Amino acid sequence: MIKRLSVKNHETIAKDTFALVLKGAPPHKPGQFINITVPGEHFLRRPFSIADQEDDEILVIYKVFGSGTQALSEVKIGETLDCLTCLGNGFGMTKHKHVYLIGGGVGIPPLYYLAKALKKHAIDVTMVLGFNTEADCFLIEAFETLGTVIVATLDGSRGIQGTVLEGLKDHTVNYYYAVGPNPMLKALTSIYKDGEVSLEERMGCGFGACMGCSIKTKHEPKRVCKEGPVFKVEELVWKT
Amino acid sequence: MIKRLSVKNHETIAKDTFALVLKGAPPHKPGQFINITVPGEHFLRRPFSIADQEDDEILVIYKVFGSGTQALSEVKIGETLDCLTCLGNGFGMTKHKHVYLIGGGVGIPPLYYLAKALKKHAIDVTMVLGFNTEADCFLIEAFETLGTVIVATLDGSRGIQGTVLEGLKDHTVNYYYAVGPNPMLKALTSIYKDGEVSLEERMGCGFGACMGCSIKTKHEPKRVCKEGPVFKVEELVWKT
Amino acid sequence: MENLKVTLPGMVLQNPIMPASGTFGFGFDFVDYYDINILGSIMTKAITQHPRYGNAVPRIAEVTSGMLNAIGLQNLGVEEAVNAIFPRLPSIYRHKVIANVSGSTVEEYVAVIKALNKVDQIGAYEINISCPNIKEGGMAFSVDETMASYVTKACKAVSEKPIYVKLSPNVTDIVKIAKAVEAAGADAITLINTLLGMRIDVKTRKPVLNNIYGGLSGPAIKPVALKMVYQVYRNVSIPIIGMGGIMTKEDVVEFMMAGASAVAIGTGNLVDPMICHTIVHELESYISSLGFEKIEALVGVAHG
Amino acid sequence: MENLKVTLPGMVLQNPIMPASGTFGFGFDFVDYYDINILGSIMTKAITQHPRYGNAVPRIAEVTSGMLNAIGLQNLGVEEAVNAIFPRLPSIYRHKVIANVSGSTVEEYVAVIKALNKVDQIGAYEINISCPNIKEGGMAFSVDETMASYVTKACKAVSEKPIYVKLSPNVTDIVKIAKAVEAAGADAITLINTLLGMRIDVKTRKPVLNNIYGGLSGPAIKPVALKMVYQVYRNVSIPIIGMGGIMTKEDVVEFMMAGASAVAIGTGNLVDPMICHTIVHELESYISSLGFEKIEALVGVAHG
Ligand SMILES: Cc1cc2nc3c(=O)[nH]c(=O)nc-3n(C[C@H](O)[C@H](O)[C@H](O)COP(=O)(O)OP(=O)(O)OC[C@H]3O[C@@H](n4cnc5c(N)ncnc54)[C@H](O)[C@@H]3O)c2cc1C
Ligand SMILES: Cc1cc2nc3c(=O)[nH]c(=O)nc-3n(C[C@H](O)[C@H](O)[C@H](O)COP(=O)(O)OP(=O)(O)OC[C@H]3O[C@@H](n4cnc5c(N)ncnc54)[C@H](O)[C@@H]3O)c2cc1C
Ligand SMILES: Cc1cc2nc3c(=O)[nH]c(=O)nc-3n(C[C@H](O)[C@H](O)[C@H](O)COP(=O)(O)O)c2cc1C
Ligand SMILES: Cc1cc2nc3c(=O)[nH]c(=O)nc-3n(C[C@H](O)[C@H](O)[C@H](O)COP(=O)(O)O)c2cc1C
Ligand code: FES
Ligand code: FES
Repeated sequence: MIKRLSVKNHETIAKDTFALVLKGAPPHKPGQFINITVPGEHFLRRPFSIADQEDDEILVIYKVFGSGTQALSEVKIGETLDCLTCLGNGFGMTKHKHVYLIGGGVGIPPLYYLAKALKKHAIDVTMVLGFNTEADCFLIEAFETLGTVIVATLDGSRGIQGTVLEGLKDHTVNYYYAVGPNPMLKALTSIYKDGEVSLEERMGCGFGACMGCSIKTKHEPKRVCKEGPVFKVEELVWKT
Repeated sequence: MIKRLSVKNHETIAKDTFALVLKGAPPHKPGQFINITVPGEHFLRRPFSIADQEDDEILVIYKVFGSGTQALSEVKIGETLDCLTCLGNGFGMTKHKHVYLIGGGVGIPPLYYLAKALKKHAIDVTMVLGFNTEADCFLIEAFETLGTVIVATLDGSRGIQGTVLEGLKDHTVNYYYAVGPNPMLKALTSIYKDGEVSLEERMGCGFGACMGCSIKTKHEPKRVCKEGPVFKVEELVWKT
Repeated sequence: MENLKVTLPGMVLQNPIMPASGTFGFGFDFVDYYDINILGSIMTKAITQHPRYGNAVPRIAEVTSGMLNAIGLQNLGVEEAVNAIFPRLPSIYRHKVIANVSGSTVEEYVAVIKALNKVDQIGAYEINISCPNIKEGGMAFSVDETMASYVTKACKAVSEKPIYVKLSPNVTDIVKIAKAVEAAGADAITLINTLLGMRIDVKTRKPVLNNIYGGLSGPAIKPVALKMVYQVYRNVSIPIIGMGGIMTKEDVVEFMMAGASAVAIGTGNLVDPMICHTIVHELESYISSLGFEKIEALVGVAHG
Repeated sequence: MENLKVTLPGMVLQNPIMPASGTFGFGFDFVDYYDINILGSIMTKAITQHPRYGNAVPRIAEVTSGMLNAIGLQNLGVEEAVNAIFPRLPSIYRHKVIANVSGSTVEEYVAVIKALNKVDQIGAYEINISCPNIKEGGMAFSVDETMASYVTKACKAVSEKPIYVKLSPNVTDIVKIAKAVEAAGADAITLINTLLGMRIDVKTRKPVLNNIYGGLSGPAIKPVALKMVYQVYRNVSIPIIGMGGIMTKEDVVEFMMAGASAVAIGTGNLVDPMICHTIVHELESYISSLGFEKIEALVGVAHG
């Protein structure tokens, strides 16, 4: 759907990281994303995961990366944004009683909405959250209300020193959901075979029209925006 | 000079016609213009004459014509506009004791600033102002404080019916200053030989760099933005 | 809507607005947004003889007022198109469509056309001899008169429907190529495919696209497209379908005044899925405000 | 500023930033805005053998993220340039400049060069064989290898300074032309001149430009320009001066990473007279933030 959503709240929550609350949204599933027209001379939309939803209010957590997210960060409360909503398929539900949610950097936001949903289904969650450094950390306290949280920072300034892989040492991972940079996902999926990951790809449209985000999977090409962004670990093939 | 001028006042004064007061401007001479970066995706600047100046406040009167002036009309008080100021040469002073100021439509604004300047030099002015219809009329009362005003409208809804040429019938024009659409100026200059007119041309820069606005004159090509926009009637050659 | 009717070889369109090939799939991704039956026609995604994955990602880069793509003609191949896609198409779209035929060899174009001939809903073929994103064939056919003429003739020989040939703007003399395909029997010309371009990521110090080069589309290319439509219109007699950067009703009118009998909107669909819908609904009153009753009267008026 | 130094044939530039030909005159219109001595060099407005008025107005049209111009090489002719303009130039600019030499015939290029050879302040000639806005000659030389090579040789034969040849992007194969002028003795290549484009005024139903077609410049053409610089860099050994849509320091870096040894900013000067000043002042700290000490290290890094 195309919707003009109004900015209900917009604040910085960590280094270069913003929490944006948009009002007027239809219901989203955890793992879905929206595609936002950012202000200024940016031709393409910018895709962001849903970090939480309550009624018609969605939360997006994003990091300023280039000029589009920079422009987005300057949007004020009360302004409206043109959004394509309810994009992609969400995470699948699971029969496991306990799962791991593994996130790196701005891959973490969608896991929050997922954790809440799993909780409702009485599934226990352990979160393993990786950041560069303490200044980048966000949402940790919120996650702690939902289950065990393990934090890993590359420089050791908060939690364990190292990547999420360090955080997973000594754990037995039955099933997991992971979102984060490709190198992290590649490493994870080479070790842990049963789970789902959400991928990012450069997008022309975000709703299946352009084939811009199409990746090879075990059986056939799939569009990250349409058949994804969540994929089963077993169907992934990584470019070498 | 490049200046960011702030919008001090902005109101509609006639059909599709706006008065814009900008603060922070250096001194301009009557007949000079500014070149404004309008909001939105407009690549080139838009040129507008100075309709009046008091201290560092300039008045611009413009009509919504296309998308750039439309965007300009939405600018709010307090916002700032990026302007190239003090462009072109102004009108020349005259030894005549009485002159005519002849304007058509949005050619009229610069004549107001000129009329005030002439008045200061104790030169009497008769204004002949042409509009399409009564709804388009503006600035008439202000002009009336400066001298005799003859209004002509094409449909006769205010003043004389016809063009400014009708308004000039029975008058002996010693010297005049005219601004308006090319057909009006062409007709005027074919009858009245002693005066100055201000021309409009599509501009790439507005300050002499691109040769975009260069017109043939009797002796050599001249840039409307740099050697103009005011030209002596005797130097003009009209395309046939 | 009668006033918006336009005629192309083999087809009557209720209006001149079509989505351009590769930016609309076969329409299935748009039915959530609007009833696509309002479209004059649909130019389908490229169809090749065999399934193609296309180029490795990243395939998309943003540029000022446009984008680069290096999809590389990803599609399921003609067999799947005939057996699985076209049979489902009438459920979402009831008018004739224009099938975009692509290939790396002349034999491939011919094979695709032969296989598609039996599909009733196809009103015409758009022969894409101008895709800049495949190494073999593709654009090579459109930059050379002899080749362009040769492909056109071969397609024409086997086709049971009109042939529209889609040309590349990456040429020294578009008129030469246009005349060559006209002489070879093309029923219409579609103009333009993408311009070649690239972006470099200053942080990684590498081209953004895995393919290095990509096709530039969107408003950035509109003046180039318009000029080619205008120029070709002066030099050929067959109809032209114009495209390149159309985003608004004004753009549609500019292309038709330049000489296009119908237009296609490509990249616009990607950033605004409702764009064709919006334009279709605005068009009649807009042309009437410009003093035209029937849209066909716009075609070529800028030539005086 | 030592880190910004770049070297071109016959010239050492304090930095790689130059205004492009035709958008800066000879600099006199910019001295009110800033001290132009900070510029690496200046590419002058075209100089032809005789004075030229150029095309009738309107000569300018706005397009999305760019503009069209059809100036038609208006200039006072080489005699006036030598007698009246160059003698005044040292009062506003003390470094060497690059004189843009234009013409309709080979003889004209040769005559202009001969007349300019005696001007000390000229460090090199930019032979403009790519102006799209004159009917005779101009672009015709740049779309054909043989002609491009012929003009280059003729200029080289009479020139006492290095010859940089400015190519047109309106060609099927820019590499072919670049190789031809390299083989003919060009000392450098400048890329790109404007793309051909047009606009139609929907109200008057006529082309906006009196000349109908014009040259498209500005950010809209950047991806095309960048691709040509990248492509030519892979295929010739002489230096490239890159231009086309540069508006920011990032753009400068993209062009240099693609293979440009120096860059020129054209249209940017028209909408922001301070643009070159701004970029010159930001450049050193910007490249350092990207991990480069000397700007020459950027040249061609995108090729890996
Ligand atoms: C499905 C999905 C969900 C995402 N969710 C989030 C989120 O919740 N929070 C968050 O901070 N970021 C998220 N991202 C990444 C986010 O889209 C990019 O950071 C953003 O597009 C960068 O835009 P920019 O203009 O700042 O960067 P620029 O580099 O200037 O952008 C240039 C172009 O590249 C594209 N691009 C750049 N980086 C990415 C990327 N990582 N993925 C896709 N396109 C990219 C931009 O969209 C734009 O088209 C998500 C991406 C995808 C695909
Ligand atoms: C020296 C000078 C002084 C002017 N003073 C005034 C004034 O005081 N009040 C006023 O209302 N108008 C004035 N104009 C005309 C004004 O510049 C145009 O109406 C305006 O540029 C139209 O912009 P647009 O985006 O609305 O129109 P569009 O048609 O969308 O503009 C497209 C392009 O054409 C140019 N253009 C269109 N019309 C004109 C024109 N008449 N002259 C020059 N360029 C044009 C625009 O600047 C733009 O580059 C003046 C023009 C000049 C040259
Ligand atoms: C993502 C994308 C995919 C495309 N795929 C095709 C294609 O498969 N076949 C084709 O003939 N043209 C293809 N094109 C070109 C468009 O049909 C159109 O000619 C071009 O993009 C110019 O129009 P626009 O500026 O409106 O997009 C594609 C364009 C884009 C942006
Ligand atoms: C108004 C204008 C005039 C130009 N005149 C010339 C010229 O005289 N000689 C020339 O070689 N190029 C000329 N050019 C081309 C520019 O030098 C440059 O190659 C082109 O505009 C692309 O760069 P840009 O996008 O930065 O403007 C002109 C361009 C413009 C916009
Ligand atoms: S982004 Fe267009 S298909 Fe996925
Ligand atoms: S507008 Fe550029 S010289 Fe006058």
